[in-house]
Amino acid sequence: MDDMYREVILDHYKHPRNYGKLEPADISYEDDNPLCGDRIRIDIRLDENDRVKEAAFSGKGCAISQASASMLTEEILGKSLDEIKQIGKEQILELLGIELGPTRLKCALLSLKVLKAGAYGITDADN
Amino acid sequence: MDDMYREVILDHYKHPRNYGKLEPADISYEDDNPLCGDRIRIDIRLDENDRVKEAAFSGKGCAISQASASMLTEEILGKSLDEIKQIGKEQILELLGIELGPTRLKCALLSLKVLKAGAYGITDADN
Amino acid sequence: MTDSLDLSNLRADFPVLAREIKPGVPLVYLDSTATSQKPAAVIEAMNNYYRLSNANIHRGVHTLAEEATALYEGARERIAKFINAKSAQEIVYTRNTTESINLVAYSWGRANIKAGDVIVITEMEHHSNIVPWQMLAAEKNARLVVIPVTDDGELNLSRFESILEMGPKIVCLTHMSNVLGTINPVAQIAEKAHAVRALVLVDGAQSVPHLPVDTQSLGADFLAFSAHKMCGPTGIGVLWGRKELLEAMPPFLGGGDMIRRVTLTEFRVNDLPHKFEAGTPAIAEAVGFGAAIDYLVSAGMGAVSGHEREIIAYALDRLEEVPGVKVYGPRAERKGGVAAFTLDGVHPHDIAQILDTRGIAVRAGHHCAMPLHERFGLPATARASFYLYNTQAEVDRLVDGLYEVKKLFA
Amino acid sequence: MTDSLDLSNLRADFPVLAREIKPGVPLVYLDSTATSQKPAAVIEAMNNYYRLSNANIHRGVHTLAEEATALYEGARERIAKFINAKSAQEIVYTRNTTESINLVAYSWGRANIKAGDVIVITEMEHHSNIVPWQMLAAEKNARLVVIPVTDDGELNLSRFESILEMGPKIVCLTHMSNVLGTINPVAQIAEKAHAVRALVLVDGAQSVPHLPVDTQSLGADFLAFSAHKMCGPTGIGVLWGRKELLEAMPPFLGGGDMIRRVTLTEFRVNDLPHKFEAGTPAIAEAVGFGAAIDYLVSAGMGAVSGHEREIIAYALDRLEEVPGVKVYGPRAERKGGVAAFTLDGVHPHDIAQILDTRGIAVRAGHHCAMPLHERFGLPATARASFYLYNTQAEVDRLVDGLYEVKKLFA
Ligand SMILES: Cc1ncc(COP(=O)(O)O)c(C=O)c1O
Ligand SMILES: Cc1ncc(COP(=O)(O)O)c(C=O)c1O
Repeated sequence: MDDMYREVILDHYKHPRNYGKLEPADISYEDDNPLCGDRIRIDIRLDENDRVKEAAFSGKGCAISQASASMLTEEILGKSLDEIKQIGKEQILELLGIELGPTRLKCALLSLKVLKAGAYGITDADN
Repeated sequence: MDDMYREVILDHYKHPRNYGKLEPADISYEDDNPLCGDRIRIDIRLDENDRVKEAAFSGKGCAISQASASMLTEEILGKSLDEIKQIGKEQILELLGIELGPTRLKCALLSLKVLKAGAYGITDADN
Repeated sequence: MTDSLDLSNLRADFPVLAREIKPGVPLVYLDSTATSQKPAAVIEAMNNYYRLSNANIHRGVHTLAEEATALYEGARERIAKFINAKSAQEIVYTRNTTESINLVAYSWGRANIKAGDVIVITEMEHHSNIVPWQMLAAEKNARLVVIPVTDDGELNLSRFESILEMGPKIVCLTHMSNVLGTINPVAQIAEKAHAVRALVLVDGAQSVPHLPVDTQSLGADFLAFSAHKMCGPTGIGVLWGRKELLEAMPPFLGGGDMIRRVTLTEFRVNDLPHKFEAGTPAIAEAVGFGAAIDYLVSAGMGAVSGHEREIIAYALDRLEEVPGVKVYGPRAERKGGVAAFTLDGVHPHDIAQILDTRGIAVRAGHHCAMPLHERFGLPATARASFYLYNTQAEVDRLVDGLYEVKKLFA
Repeated sequence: MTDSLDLSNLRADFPVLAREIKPGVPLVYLDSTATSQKPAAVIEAMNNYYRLSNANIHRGVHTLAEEATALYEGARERIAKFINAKSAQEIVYTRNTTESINLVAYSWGRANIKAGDVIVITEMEHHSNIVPWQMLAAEKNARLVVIPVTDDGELNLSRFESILEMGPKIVCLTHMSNVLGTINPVAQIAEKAHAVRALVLVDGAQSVPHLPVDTQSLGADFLAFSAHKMCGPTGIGVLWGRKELLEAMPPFLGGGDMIRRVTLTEFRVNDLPHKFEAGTPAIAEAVGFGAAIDYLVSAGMGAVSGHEREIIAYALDRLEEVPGVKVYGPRAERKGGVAAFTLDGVHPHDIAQILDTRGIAVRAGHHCAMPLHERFGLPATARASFYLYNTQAEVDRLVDGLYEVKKLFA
């Protein structure tokens, strides 16, 4: 009903894809948005060509951050790390299909931030 | 011509009464208005009844501060120290015969401030 | 509705309340704890200042400078009267509550706090009344001790009693919590603090706008508040302090107007309150603040707080009827017009966002009170807050909106 | 008049210029160095903000909060562009130039200045660029060394060379003197300072409003300026600093918005520029500042400074024709639109007061530059200062007024 919460977002929020943890994983990263307390962890397993074979997310937060994480774990299947590094803000917004103000943008982009930190091999969650 | 500089003020400024120093004096006090650099000293000699026998002022500054000092040295002749302590802001403004904004008020009242500090026997010029 | 507040007329005083968020969707502004809306009289006062009298103050001899000075200092007099200060010299203009508290932490704090000294804050403080004391404590190796909050959202006063035995130097507490709405018993706390010779700094950011506050009976030594939360403009706040204390404190910021005399080797400070007002101050904002004070005085602070008591009572009743809603803090009788709440299964950000599409402005997050949220195990809450211009009909729209949120997330 | 400034239209942009001081006596505002007048566009921008979008910024999810945040941050972007900053993160909002300088003295200064270190200022500084360094030097037992001013009102650069041999940590100087109008060779001084690894803080209170200033060629490490002197509102100023420096500096004021996270035992600072913006900032004022920047950009800073060069040249010619008038500072080619002067036998306060009765607003006093006045053996000067809206006809009225003053005091 509200543009802001298109069916697809609520669907991903209520029925998150790839929710859970992969242990062991090739790449794991976790971070939060201190403004709202949202916290997201993403785990990735790579195939022999270093492409994403499996991806999972866990954590909790608002519909926007959870839905974007859920969509992202679907989106990156089969992608190489280099391809992941190319993913931009616009793609996430396209996936969500909505416009967001600066505050909610941070929610929407949290999972991308976590994913990229993982892809770049950053290990300290605090920066 | 300008209300602000009634004849009488300009007259006192151009022809100050009791200008100079009394040495020795029974009471001497000096202070300044740091905002404009005006500086005034007042010297007083008392008679056997502790009334003002002679008064003089020195220093330099704007027409308002000089004229009010000049008028004040005339005004206090024959007055006791207690009577001097009673002199208020209104009396000075009456002598000057003009209205003044807050900044110029400080110029007008500098001589009164100096006179009273002297009458109260304050000796530190700094406060 | 109280008799003394004529709401329909009063709402017309606030231009923004006529705003529609989308065509046909009028604004329901329930975020006054973050910042209040401004009556036209306040906006116009600043307008007129800029259009007629704008000049730099003090030392100016020309007409505009004298007018600006009179307006700036006249506002100070009215603020002093509003909180029943003994003298306008006790009113120091700052940018906001935050700067007021920092001023004390820097000036009084750096001069008086030594290694091992105890500084007391509470668990319900806004970050602005936490971080300055953390910085001071870290610098001086002092101890920061915290009065905890009970499950009901009140200060744990028996713990306070034992903290007093540590001989604290200063007790810093909020008069009214910006999350729980709790109104703290400042006079009682101050009496005990003074008995062990501790000073008391009161964060009045939420109390001065909403309750009658009288500095001569409050018991505080310092009181900090912001114009923007009380119908006034952004960019200006006040530190009130007892004159003897302010006089004994070293200056904070150095520069124009805070000095009497400067040579290349030294300076001598100016009289209060100018000693603490370095540089060109927020002149237009002081003018606007003065107009805000006039506005609140004519509404009557008793009427304002009475109105808020009624509306929060109504709001708590209605909110608690929504299944899954939980409101934090004390019961209506013991708090101001703030309702921070959660709704099961829906993140506060989502609540706020969906309410916004219906024109309803509430805040979501930690409201700059992270330790308090941690105390209640919450990452965030949604918060509806009320002021003199809010109505029960607006509470109804909020509750309707929450039912819609539930439906969407069902 | 320069081609690019259409003065008759431009004057109409400033409502206060239509003011009459007494019936039939129009205002001649010659005090822009103290504070400038504001165009209607600036006043209206703040008006609209309060009437339509007023809300607290950051973290707000509702429409008003998002609008307010966009307006607040949008202004920062335009300010960054105006001084050609590398990034808007280098723009820290403060109250005014004075607070900007104090921020550096407190944050950078307390972290970097040790006993015996040398801090350099100049003899022509405003108190705001003297007192913060005196306070820092006193606290840290550092040495404050002063670049003297020549009889022509310029910095004594050979003395500066020998001061450099003392290995100073920071050189703090004004870009343009608010009394003499002297425009200092900042790039040249900065190059020499940087060669001995000293930082350079530039007081841009008078330059940013009047000259094109490009932080990428200026040579400064910090630049401080105030909105109210450049067509903007009171209550807001800027500290620009090189990002690496700002990033390395500890926070200044503690509170809301300057943190990322707070627990009862510690806090973590937020990213630039928020790290230095504690508490609810001057939001409406940022909006007004943005509008002022737009106004100056559309007038063109080249045109503004060209206009002022012409008017000061004309003013100096006309003033010097009045017997007994002495103007201080360099010749017109080497200075901005400021003429501080004395008139034999008449105190500057009397000059200003009599001019005021003719509608002419000039300032009298030490203009917060006591050491400079002492240098020239003057307790005070009268000062006429010009901005984009002033005309040669106004200079003529000033000169006529001075002849009247002379007649009165003859
Ligand atoms: C050169 C200079 N520096 C600093 C200041 C102080 O500016 P503000 O009062 O806006 O802090 C001024 C203005 O008076 C000035 O002219
Ligand atoms: C209780 C309390 N203290 C302090 C503040 C900080 O006020 P400001 O942001 O105006 O400095 C606020 C406002 O958010 C508050 O609610």
